[in-house]
Amino acid sequence: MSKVIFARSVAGGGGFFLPPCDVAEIEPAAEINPEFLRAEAPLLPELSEVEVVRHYVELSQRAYGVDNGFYPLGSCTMKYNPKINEWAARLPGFANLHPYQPEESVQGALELLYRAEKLCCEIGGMDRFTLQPAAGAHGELTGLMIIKAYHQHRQDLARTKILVPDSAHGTNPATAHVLGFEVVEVKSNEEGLVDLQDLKACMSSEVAGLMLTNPNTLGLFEKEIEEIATVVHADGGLLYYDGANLNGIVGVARPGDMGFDVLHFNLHKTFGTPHGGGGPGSGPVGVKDFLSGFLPHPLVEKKEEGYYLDYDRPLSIGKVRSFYGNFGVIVKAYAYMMALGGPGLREACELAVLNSNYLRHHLQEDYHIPFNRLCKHEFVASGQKQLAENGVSTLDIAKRLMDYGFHPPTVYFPLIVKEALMIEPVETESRERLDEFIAAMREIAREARENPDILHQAPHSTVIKRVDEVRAARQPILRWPGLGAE
Amino acid sequence: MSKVIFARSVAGGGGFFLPPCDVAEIEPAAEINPEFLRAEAPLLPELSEVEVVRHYVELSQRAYGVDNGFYPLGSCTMKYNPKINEWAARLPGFANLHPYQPEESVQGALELLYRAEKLCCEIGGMDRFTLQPAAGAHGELTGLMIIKAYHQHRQDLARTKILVPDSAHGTNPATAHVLGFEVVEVKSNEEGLVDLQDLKACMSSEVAGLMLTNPNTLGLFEKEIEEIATVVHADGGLLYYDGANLNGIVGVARPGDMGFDVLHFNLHKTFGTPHGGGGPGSGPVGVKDFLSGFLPHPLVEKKEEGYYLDYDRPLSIGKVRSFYGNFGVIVKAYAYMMALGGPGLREACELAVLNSNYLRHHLQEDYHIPFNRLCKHEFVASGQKQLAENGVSTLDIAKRLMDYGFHPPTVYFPLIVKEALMIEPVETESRERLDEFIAAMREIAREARENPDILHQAPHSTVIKRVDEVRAARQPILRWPGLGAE
Amino acid sequence: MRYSPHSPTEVEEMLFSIGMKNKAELFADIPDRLKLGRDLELGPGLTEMELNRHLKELAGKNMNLDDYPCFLGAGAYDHYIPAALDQLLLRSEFYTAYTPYQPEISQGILQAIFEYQTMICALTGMDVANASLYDGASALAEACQMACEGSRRRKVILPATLHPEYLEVVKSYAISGKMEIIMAPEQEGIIDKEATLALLDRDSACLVIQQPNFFGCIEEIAGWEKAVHANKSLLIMVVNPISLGLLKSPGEWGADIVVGEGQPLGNPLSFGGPYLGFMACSKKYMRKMPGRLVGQSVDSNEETCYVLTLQAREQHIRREQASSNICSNEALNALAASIYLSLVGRQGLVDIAARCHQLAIYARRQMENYGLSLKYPQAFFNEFAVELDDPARINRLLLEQGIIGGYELPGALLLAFTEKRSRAEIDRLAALIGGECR
Amino acid sequence: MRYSPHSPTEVEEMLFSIGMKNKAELFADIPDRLKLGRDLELGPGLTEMELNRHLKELAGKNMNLDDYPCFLGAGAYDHYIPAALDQLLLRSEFYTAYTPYQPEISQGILQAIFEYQTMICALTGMDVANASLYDGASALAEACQMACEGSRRRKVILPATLHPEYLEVVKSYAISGKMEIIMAPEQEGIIDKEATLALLDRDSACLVIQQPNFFGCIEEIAGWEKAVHANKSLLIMVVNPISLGLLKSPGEWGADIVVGEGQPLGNPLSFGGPYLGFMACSKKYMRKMPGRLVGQSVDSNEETCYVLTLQAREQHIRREQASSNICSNEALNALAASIYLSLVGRQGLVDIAARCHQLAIYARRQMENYGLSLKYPQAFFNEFAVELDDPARINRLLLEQGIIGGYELPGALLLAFTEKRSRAEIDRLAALIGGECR
Repeated sequence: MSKVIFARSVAGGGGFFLPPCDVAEIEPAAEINPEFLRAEAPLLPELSEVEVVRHYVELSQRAYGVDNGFYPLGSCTMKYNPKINEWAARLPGFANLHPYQPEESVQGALELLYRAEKLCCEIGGMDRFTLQPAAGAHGELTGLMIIKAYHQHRQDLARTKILVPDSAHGTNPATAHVLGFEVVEVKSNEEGLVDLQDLKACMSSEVAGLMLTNPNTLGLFEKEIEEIATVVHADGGLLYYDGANLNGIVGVARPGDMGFDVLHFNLHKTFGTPHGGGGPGSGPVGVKDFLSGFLPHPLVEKKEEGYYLDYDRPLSIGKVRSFYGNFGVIVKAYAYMMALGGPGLREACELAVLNSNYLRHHLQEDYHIPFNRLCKHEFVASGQKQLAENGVSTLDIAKRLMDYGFHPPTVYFPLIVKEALMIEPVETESRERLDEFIAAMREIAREARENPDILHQAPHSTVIKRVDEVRAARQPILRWPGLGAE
Repeated sequence: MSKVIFARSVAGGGGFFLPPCDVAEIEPAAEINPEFLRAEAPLLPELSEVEVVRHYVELSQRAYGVDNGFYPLGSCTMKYNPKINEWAARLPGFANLHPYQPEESVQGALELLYRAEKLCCEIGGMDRFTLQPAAGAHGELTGLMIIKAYHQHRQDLARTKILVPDSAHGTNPATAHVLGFEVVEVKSNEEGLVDLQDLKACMSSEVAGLMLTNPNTLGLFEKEIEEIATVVHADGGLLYYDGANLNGIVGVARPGDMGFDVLHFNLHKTFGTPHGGGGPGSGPVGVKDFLSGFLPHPLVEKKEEGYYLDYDRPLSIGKVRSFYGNFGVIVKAYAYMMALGGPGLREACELAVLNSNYLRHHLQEDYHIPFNRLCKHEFVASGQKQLAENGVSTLDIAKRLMDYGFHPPTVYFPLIVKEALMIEPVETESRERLDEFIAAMREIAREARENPDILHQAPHSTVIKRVDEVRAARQPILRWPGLGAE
Repeated sequence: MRYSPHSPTEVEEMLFSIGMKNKAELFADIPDRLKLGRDLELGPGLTEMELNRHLKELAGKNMNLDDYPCFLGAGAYDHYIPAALDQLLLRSEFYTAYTPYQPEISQGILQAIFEYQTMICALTGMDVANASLYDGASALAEACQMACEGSRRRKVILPATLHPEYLEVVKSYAISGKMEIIMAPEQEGIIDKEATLALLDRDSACLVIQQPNFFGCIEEIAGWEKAVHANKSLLIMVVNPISLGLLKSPGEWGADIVVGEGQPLGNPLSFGGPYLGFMACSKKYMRKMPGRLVGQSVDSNEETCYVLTLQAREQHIRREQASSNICSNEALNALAASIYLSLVGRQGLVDIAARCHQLAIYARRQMENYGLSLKYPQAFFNEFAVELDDPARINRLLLEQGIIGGYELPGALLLAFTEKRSRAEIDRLAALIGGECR
Repeated sequence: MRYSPHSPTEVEEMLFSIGMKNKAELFADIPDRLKLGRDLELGPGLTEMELNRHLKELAGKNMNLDDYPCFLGAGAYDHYIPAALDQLLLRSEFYTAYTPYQPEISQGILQAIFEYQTMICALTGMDVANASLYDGASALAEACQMACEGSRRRKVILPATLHPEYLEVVKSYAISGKMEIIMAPEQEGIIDKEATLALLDRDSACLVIQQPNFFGCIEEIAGWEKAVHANKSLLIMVVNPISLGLLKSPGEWGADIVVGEGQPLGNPLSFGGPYLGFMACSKKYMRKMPGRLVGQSVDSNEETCYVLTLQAREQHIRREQASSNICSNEALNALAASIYLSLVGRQGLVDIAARCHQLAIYARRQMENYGLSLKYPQAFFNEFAVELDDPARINRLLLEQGIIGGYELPGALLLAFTEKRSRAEIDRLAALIGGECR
């Protein structure tokens, strides 16, 4: 363990100083009733710059990012984050703009947002986008708000249900629930795809819409998507596209052409902006024309004098966060889209799918792969065989991968595969890295047979050993105890 | 070992592309006689950005800098490198200036150089400075050139000798030798200071000058410096101050006030600019008025219209490198000097000396300290006791310190102390860090008594074990063998 | 420009090894009529040099606050960011990592979040803080949802002194049908206390107070807590974190949930995002809190370590039972906030808050010297509204003079003061507003 | 502002623990009359906010090449630096480290230098390269010293086509009395071969050729090698590393020592420094080479590793016997060069060199279209001198038009072209020089 920063604090040892004050140094109490003032300064650490820097450098060395190696986390699309994008978002002309500055003073920023929207429309095959949502789940929320507002606007008030496949990401049902919908699960068929019969059975005039990921969480393309769309649309429902897996088709096919009415992108997945250890993301939402009135305001529009923020949108659902979205993230994604262009984006998709099928092909001998056929950007293997034959779980396998220098894949998801290992290798991984991963996975399969204990106790090479997650949840300690009892 | 970058190369896998060419794409051979052209492209690596980034991130994690912890390397003054200085040197208005731009287009840069010189003069107690030398040793070279030019100018051509104390840094005699001087070593007395009698014996009209570090390499102040200066000056010699140890007196006393005629500063030591893993440094040279004509040209001067580069200096020794010195380093040092100001610089010195004496005091029980009295910024301990009693060498102790998370001190220097451990703790180290170091050193002393083998085989926790330096020198491999035989 | 490391030869070899002849076969599962069959019209792709030029050009079309003094606040503030902060944020182990689901390989990020949670608790005086939410406005919406869900009540009382965008966001979230928004009236720039307390009834889930409020005024908050809790409603406070260097903490006022915009803590203005919403609550609501939580635990060697915990609350476990769909937090922005609070430290935050206040007081005096008056007769922290006939015109004139003015209210300009503003800048502003531009 | 972590209380406690009453006692060994007895007059110290403002102001007084196209070369070149480079240089394990004297804790830096040495060998076609020297000019001085020391001869033949600052630096070093400088004449922009070879005698340690030379011209180098070696002198070449993407390597020409300015490899212009001098030589001079060398070795487990080697050459071991006093190299600049060469890669360097050449050829044609002529009738790489009556006047006029012109030669302007220059910029330059400004 690294010492917590509070434990390094030295009373009176802080290293930050303000310039001398050149106005009257009035006491706060002279202007503010003392009952509103703090009696004691907040218990923040007191450290010099050198000690702060060392602390965070040390913490960074106990983290693992894409820049440290292969990160095959399924459905998370951990691709390389180009460095010019970090530079771009830090340009003073982007980083140092107040969101309420007069429009004439931020024409470059508005132009970038305008252009980014256009690029999103072309990529998705949609008509308009809002760039406001701050994350993928936030995009889902926004998208379902739009669907709800649409039905309400049409006085079609009985649509209380949202359909989601049983293989869906957890955010889909959670979002529907949060917005007051009833969630109806649609079964997968033996091919791992939406069961069209079950879909038909679930469909009714009470259904507001269907949320779908395509490719789905098994990495499989929903080839009957047109029939699915017909079924849902026929009964007045709308189709929502969860863009988490867009990297499997981007530049090759477009959700808008498949019948989707609303979608979100994850800029931090498909468009290479960094995940930041859990955010910021960005989840733009695109719609077909008939829904564009419901988008959050403002949208950026252009007139002769220049770009402007259009708030004159009477049907708009309003706002889902303050200001205009995660602008800095959008700058990076815009740079990524412009860097790749049309051919580059398609090529990236092709290589992502190539990498994925290459791994699947070379792992099938040692691991059970439930839906073992052409996949898109990811596939799902399973530790069932190892569990049954060697008593080694998927968790053991995942932890052991760390000893080989890899970040583990997503585990135990999707729920419809037992002991799932959801592997997404992305296009920025070289064949050499994939081959090293294959070799490690094979070695682990061998270890499972010959020395399962080494897996049960893995990881061995990390700064800590396996964590007691149960204790953490039963007796939660959510802040440094030195701050005093909670 | 990390793979060498060449071994990661994939033919055709490079990721850098130029914009489309908008002029005629003539073949080089159409304009240049093909016999001047390269038949084969140089064998550089071919990698995508992600792999380059991962490679250097990995290498960085196998390095140890001040930002990783305590670095008590004697005579190297490894102090914290403030981050605002990194920011400053990267401002486009500093980083993107061509050295031959018209003076009117670089007034800010010239002003900074002008101001930096003034600050150096005040700190050193000298009259003029050149900022041109690129490192401390380069400053020494420049300084001795000036001394030689001065004597030559006076037709005093018999001065072929330079005096250096036996405790001097290796660069002192090396510099004198390179410039064609004969080196005469002056003995230290039993106090570790220059032996005044021996100095008098060495002094003659053949002596061009004396090079001296004060505090000396034992961290001791040469308290007889005035007598030393009198002896040297009386016989027509000049006094050169090696600024490596300036951190022990900066802001408290000035070499110029002690009788030194020429000196250099190490901006990367005393003034907090980063060492960069071995450079760039910067070694400005200051002189008293009577020598200022000999300084390298140009100097920055000011007239009504602004700042300019003055090349009209007929006595100048010329140039010691191209352009005006390590400008980017000077920016950082200037920022450091301005940040600390007069009181801050003195306070930094006081704390450096406090830290040094604190360590000396608390290590004296376990380690022999040959000159155990009030020291300045550093002191020299010795592993003699451990060698004699436990068969453990200073090298063993140094290597073992790595296992405790510390960079080892300078070892086996100065040459006049057996098994020397030269320890310089600098003012940016906290008491907590010093206490941890003391604890580690005590623990090592205990291990030397109880388990010397653990020291002989140290380090244990590093990415490699102890290196075979002899083999490296006997069968030198100085480039990646894959490039072909040397 | 491409970021993939494959050489053309390798692509061939890889296709061959999986029994394919060409890349088209990789998409055999997509019906042809669904294939785009052309390149996306995004242009041909720009090399890094072209991209560099293009982006610099776009950035150059903006007037950035490095070059123009800014008196805008209204929820986003132009504070000084120490140089060390961004260099630490550029440590790519941090920014290229995913959510730390695998604790053994992610201790650095987990510990950073744990420390962030602790700092938010220290600032707010609350028991528990989460790992951050999207921004202040959506954090408030989540807090209201949480209050409704926990109390099984529907009414959310929002004050007229709340930031209008926060209000809008809560309204959008209310499309769920699970919340009903009741507006509490304002009087002289602060909440009309009597009228508001009269709104409390058995269906009131919570009352929200922004402190200082949108108009910069300090709300007369004493006494609210008792009335709200007596009604078994929750008191939710929205606070500016910098103000907490000076002002009494929500914990001391008896708040149940606290949210706010974390941007002022070391995050660049960046035209409105990415920012972070912080959220803290008292311990009894811990298991109702949305978003990620990091807890301290031990590993199998009994060494202290950190791990995401109480995940049973979250969408990826609870799915359609989850009370929030939150997934991403704003981890990197929270890291920036932690580094900021570490760099400025305990005394630094107090000094910064005091300086902002002093500059605002100075500005008020300068304005008053020009005969201008404040719209509201309340105490303020770092922001106040000055009465003007045509604030939009004044803003335009200020812009012509190279000053980014204030936020336009009806008949007033809302002006904010941070430690970056100098006396000379304030003098100039006052002279322009009070004299030349009038 | 202070960078020390000590609280006042700690200082007291530490003093007490070593038996001192106050800080003054720490300086009891310095005679009082030598003590300054006052604060240095550097000002009171600036806080970070003040320093930020002050430095931005100074930087803002310069016309930087982000904003103005630049046609200056003459030994320092405005090449594009990929964005990834600086972010890697900011890894503080690299830049806050010392020289890697302790190999076990410094493998990353050692390996980076070992790779740098390999890249310099690949570029120059030489056997061995050192870890870098201060800059190109001082590297040449070191090379001349090395040639004299190795050959026990005194004469150093320098061409009139050498960069004038390089010449000056070698002259300064010659104050040692160990070198005598002989100038070789120029004819039509290149070395007068016959006259020069006639200078070779038994005291000639070396002949220096700069390729392309200071005027941008490609020296007619064939045949030099034999004559020089026949005289048992050394052939020293000074080269532009970018040109080696296109031009034959010094190794192929038979050079014994190669030096050059490494700035064009990913180092910002930075008003002239820090740069790096590279140096390579054939194996037989390896042990005479100044500067640090990293070698491959093994550790006690027989694992491959890297270590500073052949230190017996160096000042800290050899002291007054050392043939150079070099201590620091320019490690961080060498790292930048390595990262640059890794990022642009094998093909990238060739492309960049070809592009520079193509743009220069295009520029020549545009100039010729305006009736301008080149001063020298030689082939060139990326730089040429165009004849003008009053180059200083032209430079001033160009500056007024927002263009950083060329290097002023007598009756000519030396213009350089990098891949950053666009056709439009060159057209404008030609139009101004050839038309409007004429």
